[in-house]
Amino acid sequence: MLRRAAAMAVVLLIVLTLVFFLMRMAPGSPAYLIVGADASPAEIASVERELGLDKPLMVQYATELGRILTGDLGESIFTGDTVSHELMLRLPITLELTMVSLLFWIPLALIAGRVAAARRDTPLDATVRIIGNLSIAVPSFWLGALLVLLFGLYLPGVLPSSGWVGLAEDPMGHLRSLVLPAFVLGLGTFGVTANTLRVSMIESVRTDYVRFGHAMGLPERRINRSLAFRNSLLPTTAVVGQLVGVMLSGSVLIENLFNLPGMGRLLVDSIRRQDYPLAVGATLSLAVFFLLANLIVDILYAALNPRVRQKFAGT
Amino acid sequence: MTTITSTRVRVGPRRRLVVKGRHVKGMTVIGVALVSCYLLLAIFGPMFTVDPLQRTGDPLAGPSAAHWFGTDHLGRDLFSRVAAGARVSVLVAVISVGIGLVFALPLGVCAGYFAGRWPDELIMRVFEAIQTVPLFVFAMVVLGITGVSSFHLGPIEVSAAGKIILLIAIAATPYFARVARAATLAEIQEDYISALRLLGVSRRRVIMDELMVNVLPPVIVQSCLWMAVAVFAEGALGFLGVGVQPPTPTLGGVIADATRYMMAGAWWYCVMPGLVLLVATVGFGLLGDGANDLLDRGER
Amino acid sequence: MTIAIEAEGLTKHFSLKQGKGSGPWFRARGMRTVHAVDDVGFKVASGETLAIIGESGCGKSTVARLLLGLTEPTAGSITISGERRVQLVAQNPWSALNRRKTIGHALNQPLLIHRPDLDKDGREARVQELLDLTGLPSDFLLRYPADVSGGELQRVTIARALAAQPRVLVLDEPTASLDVSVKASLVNLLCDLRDDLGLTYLLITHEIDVARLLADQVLVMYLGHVVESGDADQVFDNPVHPYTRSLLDSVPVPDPRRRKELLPLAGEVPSAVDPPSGCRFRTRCPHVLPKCAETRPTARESGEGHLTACHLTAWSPS
Amino acid sequence: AGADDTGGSSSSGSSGTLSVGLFEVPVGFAPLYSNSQNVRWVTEPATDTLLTHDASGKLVPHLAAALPVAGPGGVSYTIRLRKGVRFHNGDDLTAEHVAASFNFIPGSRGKSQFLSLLAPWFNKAVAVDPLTVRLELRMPYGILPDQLARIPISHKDFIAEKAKLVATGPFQVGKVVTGQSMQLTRFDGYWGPKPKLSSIVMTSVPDPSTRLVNLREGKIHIATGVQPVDIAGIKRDESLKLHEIQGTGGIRAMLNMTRKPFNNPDFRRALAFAMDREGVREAVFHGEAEIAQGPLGPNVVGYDAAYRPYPAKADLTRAKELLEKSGVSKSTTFKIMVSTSGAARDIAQVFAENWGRLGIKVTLDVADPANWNRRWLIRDYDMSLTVQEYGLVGGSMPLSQFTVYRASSRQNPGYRNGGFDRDFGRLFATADEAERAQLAGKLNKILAEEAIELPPVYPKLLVAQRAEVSGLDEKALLLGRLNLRGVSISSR
Amino acid sequence: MTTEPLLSVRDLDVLFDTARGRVPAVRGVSFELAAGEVFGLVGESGSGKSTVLSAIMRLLPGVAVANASQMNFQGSDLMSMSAGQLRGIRGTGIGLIPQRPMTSLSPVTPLRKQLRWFLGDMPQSEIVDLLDQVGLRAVAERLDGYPFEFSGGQLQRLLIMLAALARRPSLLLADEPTTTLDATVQAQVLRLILDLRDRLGLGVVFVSHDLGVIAQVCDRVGVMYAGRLVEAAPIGELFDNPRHPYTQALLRALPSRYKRGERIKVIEGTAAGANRLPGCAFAPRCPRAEAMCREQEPETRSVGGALVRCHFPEDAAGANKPKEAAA
Ligand SMILES: Nc1ncnc2c1ncn2[C@@H]1O[C@H](COP(=O)(O)OP(=O)(O)OP(=O)(O)O)[C@@H](O)[C@H]1O
Ligand SMILES: Nc1ncnc2c1ncn2[C@@H]1O[C@H](COP(=O)(O)OP(=O)(O)OP(=O)(O)O)[C@@H](O)[C@H]1O
Ligand SMILES: [Mg+2]
Ligand SMILES: [Mg+2]
Repeated sequence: MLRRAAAMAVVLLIVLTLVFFLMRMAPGSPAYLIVGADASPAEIASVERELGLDKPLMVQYATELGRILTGDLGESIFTGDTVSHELMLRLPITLELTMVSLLFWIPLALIAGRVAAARRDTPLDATVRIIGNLSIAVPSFWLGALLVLLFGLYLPGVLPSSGWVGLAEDPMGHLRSLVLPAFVLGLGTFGVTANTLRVSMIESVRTDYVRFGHAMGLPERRINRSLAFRNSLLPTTAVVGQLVGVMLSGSVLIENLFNLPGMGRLLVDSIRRQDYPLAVGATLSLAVFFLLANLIVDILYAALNPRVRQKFAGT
Repeated sequence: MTTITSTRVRVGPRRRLVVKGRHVKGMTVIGVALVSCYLLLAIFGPMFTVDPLQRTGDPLAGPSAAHWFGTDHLGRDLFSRVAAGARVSVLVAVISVGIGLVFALPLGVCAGYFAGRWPDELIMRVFEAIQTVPLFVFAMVVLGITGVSSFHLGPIEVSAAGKIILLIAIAATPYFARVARAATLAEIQEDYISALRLLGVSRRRVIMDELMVNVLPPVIVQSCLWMAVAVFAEGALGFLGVGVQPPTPTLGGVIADATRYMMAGAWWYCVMPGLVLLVATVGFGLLGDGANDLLDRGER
Repeated sequence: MTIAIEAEGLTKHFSLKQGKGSGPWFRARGMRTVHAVDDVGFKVASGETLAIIGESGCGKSTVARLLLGLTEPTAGSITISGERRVQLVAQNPWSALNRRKTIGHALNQPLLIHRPDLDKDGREARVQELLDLTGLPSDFLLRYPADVSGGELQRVTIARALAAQPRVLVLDEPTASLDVSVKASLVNLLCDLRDDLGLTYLLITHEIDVARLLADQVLVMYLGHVVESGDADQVFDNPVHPYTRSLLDSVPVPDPRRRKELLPLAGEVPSAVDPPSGCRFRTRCPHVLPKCAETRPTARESGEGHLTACHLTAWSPS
Repeated sequence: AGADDTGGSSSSGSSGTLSVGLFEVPVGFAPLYSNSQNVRWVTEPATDTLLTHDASGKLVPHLAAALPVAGPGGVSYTIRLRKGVRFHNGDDLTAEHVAASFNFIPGSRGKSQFLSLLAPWFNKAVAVDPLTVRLELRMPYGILPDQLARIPISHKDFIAEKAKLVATGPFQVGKVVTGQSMQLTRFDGYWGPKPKLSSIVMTSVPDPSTRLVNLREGKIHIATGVQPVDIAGIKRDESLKLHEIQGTGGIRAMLNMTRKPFNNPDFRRALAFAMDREGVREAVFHGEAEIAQGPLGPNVVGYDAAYRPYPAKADLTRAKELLEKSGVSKSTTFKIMVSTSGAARDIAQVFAENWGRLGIKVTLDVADPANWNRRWLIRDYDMSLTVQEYGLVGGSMPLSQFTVYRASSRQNPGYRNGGFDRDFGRLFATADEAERAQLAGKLNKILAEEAIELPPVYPKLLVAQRAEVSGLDEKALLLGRLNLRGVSISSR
Repeated sequence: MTTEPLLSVRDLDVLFDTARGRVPAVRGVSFELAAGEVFGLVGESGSGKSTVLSAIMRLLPGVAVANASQMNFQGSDLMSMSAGQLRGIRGTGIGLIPQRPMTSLSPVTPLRKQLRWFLGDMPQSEIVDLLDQVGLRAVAERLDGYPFEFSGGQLQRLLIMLAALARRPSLLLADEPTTTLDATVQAQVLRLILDLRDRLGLGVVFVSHDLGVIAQVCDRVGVMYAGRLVEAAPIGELFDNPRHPYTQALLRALPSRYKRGERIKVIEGTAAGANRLPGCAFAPRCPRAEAMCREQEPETRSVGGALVRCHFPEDAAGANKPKEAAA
């Protein structure tokens, strides 16, 4: 566990370093945006001094590192609010979106994959595979745009085609506003998960334990559920773990497309404004989010896989 | 569209890839057909169509004999724009996957060869960091910061398209390297490696002549699948407005423009380029699956 | 009589990183040591065959790898007389050949290194010679390992090993994966090669029958220790160590009239990570004494050149 | 506007929440920091100005008790304040607050474009007594009363706070979700007529199509930044209403005259003749714009519809002659620096297409906002092109159109003309309307004829609303303002 | 026939539909098995031994086509059984000991739970008792563990307990149950199987390619070559007096019959592709094959106590006694 935490810290450090130096490579500085269009060089310099942008790069890096290590992500250049506060406003939205999307698609994928494997080579199986393949391949931003069109222009009022409704304001509206983005965000997850499960369940037919189960006259249901499905969950879980990163990536697209005020939007906005502290904070927290999600999936994986569980407990 | 493309699951003591059902061949053929269509469009489309930068019709005219895909909001022929965009996509995808391979192969093989020791740790940790920042986050950070126009990296000027290519290549590298590493790791357990070393074959030669032929196939499969991801990523970046910049038409850029005109009922504007993009992603995906089945031969 | 191989006090411990299974995350801190080979010594005279027998995991292959220089010993020394020409024939021929390269490529590879004097034609002739020597048809050269049966492939790995003109061949379970008839022809081949080329073999096997046919000397290992060694005839016909006896007894004889009363050893082979103290066989030994747990028995002569490591050596069971 | 409005009772005013969809809800919304129209729009309901325009467009006192009184030489103005006005935090409005708001103007940073336009004339503000403020100017500024109708008065303690707003308007800032939405709730302590709405929500909906969808869905009541292409659809829709306002924005197309060949007037004019203005109007604005001939657009003093130095369609023969005459190589290439806005990129592409016919290869150079500003300031561009909404500087006075061409402007693209500067000074000093019109027309002609600034068309401000919303003030829109004070929503 | 055999298989054919066409894996195999009898099946890799067992269990993969004129288990026809009936027979009527004990139980479920699947609601004490009977008393406390925590020998005994002991099947199919085990552990397992046979009167089909194992445990042996059962005989007779040239060659090639330094007499050629040949499958490698052998399939004939599929069983008999070879 300790080792893992250390590894995570190293990864985050690399990410931070990367992002920091990339940011500073950018031409110009946020000062130009702050001072407005009619500023004198002296004014710009004074703003830069105020932001600490005039110091040598390494000094800036060290200060920033020191600050972040103490848990202080700084303040947004534009709102003056603390970055952590800004993040706390946005993080739950992305989190919820991702969760809802996963909770919607993963069970569906598990069912589809299982049914397809059970009805192998039937039209049903073919349908699942075609839908699965399409769902992986279809460009999410395009599909999202078409859905906005569909629900905005042709089916107005059926589902909100964009925007965010707070849970407190209108719980039903809140759920409704999540439907389309969650649908698009997790679509690929469906295909990948269903495919993985299907393939691995079909493969499990040839395993010794399924054969032995048959030879012992176990009921079909038991074999499918306790042997084939249970064991196929392992590779499936591993794949889902990787998908979390994909979904985070997708949230940048989806949140902008559906106009959701989550981390993806924050990131795009803060970068557009060259709001360094906010952008660094957003990137870091997405990275942390990603690592945590992977940790959870790994724990889940360990829970499913006794071999790993033993080692996990041993650490 | 996702960046996780490999749904292959390795099961069992012998490393054997999952044998898919009998439909595999048909699917692969479809994949080849789709990719061929796409490549034909990308290579020859721009030669036989009107200039995608010239306004040759009314703005937002629907598909017709003169404009197969209709026109865009400025009255330019959508088909020629889509064809030109497809060309950009393919170029970006091919070059970025190529660059990714060039970086990933030696690193992945090196990591696999020194598995568990510091070169492996170092390489994998850096790749992990890259993978920790999702592609679009990474792209937004880089493109948002260095701007969407060309910039100077020391004495070298990196064009806007070059930047996107590099980005996709960097994002792909960890995936390729992981596959290469895993394949290397599996391969060096095989007896033939130690047998060859015993025979006095130099390490370099063992790696280049013997190991590589076995590491390449899974990496090629992965790169086929990444072609789909790269085409998608190029489109998505264009869609976010940080892709290859106008006037060069790109699929994502066209779709992004199209979203502004959807409420005017110009469905074709959004649908057509998206379908072409879909053809590419489905095609490359199926092709990757097919390559997987094909290149797996030779294993016992 | 020249000594071809001499090993003294060979020891190999692996430090075990646990749970290398799933990604870099699950790597435990606890390092554990596998006592794969402990204080193993032997001599093999030139032209002779030493068989190392013992059950799986007792460290046979590790001895082979140490001998070949594929792993560094934790302690001990290996002397191989003259030029260091040792080659390996391993158990799994599919793994021993690159599955994406032709057999011709496999045979040419060592020639390029060991026979730089040969031109292309010379190499071709030499490859043909090797094929003839191992009884393979020449149309094999263009085939891939997957298209060839296991027995034939094993011949290919032998031919490849011979291309380097070794003095010593380490045979790590060369016949384990083969059918009866194929196994027989391979044993013949090994006999012929030894006679024709004067090779020294280090044969590692758990097949007592094969060891009986090929070995001059035998070394019996149990859990990293040598429990008994000596002339093949002596060890096979007159085993002393309780483990050797059980092992030889457990081997089923293909003769229905010589059905043995199967009196197997109790229990399982203990783990090499945490081997029993003293005599490692004591947990399964039918004659265990209190002292077995305390001290490791030293090898004592129980006949000419016949060494046994057992506290009970003097005691001779009926 | 009198305080004794008929529907003044709060019971009739509690008719719900109005939702406005904007391109973005700015993260910092102190009105005096405003660089964008959006800031002004989201803060408008919460702020008051000293003067305001009445229904006929005439200036009337608002926070001021009476119209300002000019001092000798027109370099100072004295303003009496209305009594009994309260800030949202309960403090009384005093001259100190007003002075503080004005004294913010010459501050070194965070100035809006609007304030920077005022700064050269403005010296300082003094609180003479609790209800009297004196504004001191550096030189005569005839349009000051006009400007007093634009400058929002904030609480002195909160002027420098970017994300806080304490003013005296009929609404006060409620819940703010950074970058996403901003709620304005009715301020019960408001001194003037009570608004009919109980609250207003400003929501950021960056995508114009989405904005329109939201409007159709009823999720928002007012959508700003409507695209020309959607006009026809909105007009067909019974439940929607469209406001088309001329002269509240412009296309800023500047050539960097410190670089070759843009310092060559014939070359510039060749470009002007080869410009397909009609193409831009049809393709980019779907016919919903006027052909432009200079920076001065309709609805601005001095605009002359009959003034047409350049053809609507590209005149390539004339352009080629001029290009020949200029001696500039035909194989010139240059880049048009555009912001990420869709319209600017579209216009640039139409330009490129036509100039390409002259043999000049033009490519786009897209810069994100931060970069754009920087490059503009250091003149790192060949040609820059933006589509601007004037916002607070909109209205009938050409406040921003000519400013950059003064020799002293830091944004000047390399234009030096003493005569121009002199006329510019007089334009703003005079209080005489007719003289202003004459001077503005003259300046416009100079810029047009020398092809200093080449806007292809004058775009319109397009705001759509749902039919159930009534009382949206079109006159205010003309000034780039979104006056929601009289707005109500009828329940259907 | 006075008593009905426990299992009788007649003319069993199994074809595999593969990408390279139809592969006949088992051709015309017939044999019978009485209760309490151990019938060994030997033959080289790929000769179809496992396929025969799978066919009896009706567990062939989907690509297989199986045909038999008769396949009776305790008088009922296995070929015509429905899936439900088969499930009733599997485990309770016919038990199967798998070849690879390490992978034959689900790796992700504790043993206790898996035992429950197989044993239903058998009381704990009975389970402990069963474990005791296969020498796994010590394991009873560790049942919450997972399969990978146990050794191969332990698991194999556990599987034997499940397949042969717990539900008292009358027929046991064992597919190379000891090949993955060490010699000393193999002895343990073999002994267990024989014990059970003695105690429960099981009929056992024992597949192995190790003639040593076969010799130690079987009553009767069938020798398979290229999908054919070429010879079936009581164990003593087979070893003393093999009649089919393949059997003879196989026995001759046993290393244990030779002394150090002797050359083993081997069978030339390979079995590859033999299952597609028109005549006798062994003809290409047979020292005394005649034209007829290459064209015409030999019928199974009864010679002495043996059933032989050879045109010249008498000729071959005695001509090559292994002892002479060894002499
Ligand atoms: N690289 C390694 N790392 C850790 N442990 C090892 C390694 N190689 C071998 N071992 C352990 O050392 C012991 C001896 O292994 P070795 O392969 O020499 O046995 P063996 O007698 O050849 O067995 P087999 O008959 O199964 O081939 C085993 O317990 C094995 O698990
Ligand atoms: N699923 C399958 N698809 C195609 N061919 C198969 C399949 N299973 C077995 N075969 C073929 O059937 C033949 C008999 O195989 P089988 O496994 O029964 O042999 P075996 O005697 O058990 O061999 P081994 O000793 O290697 O276990 C072989 O030629 C094999 O290639
Ligand atoms: Mg070994
Ligand atoms: Mg088998």
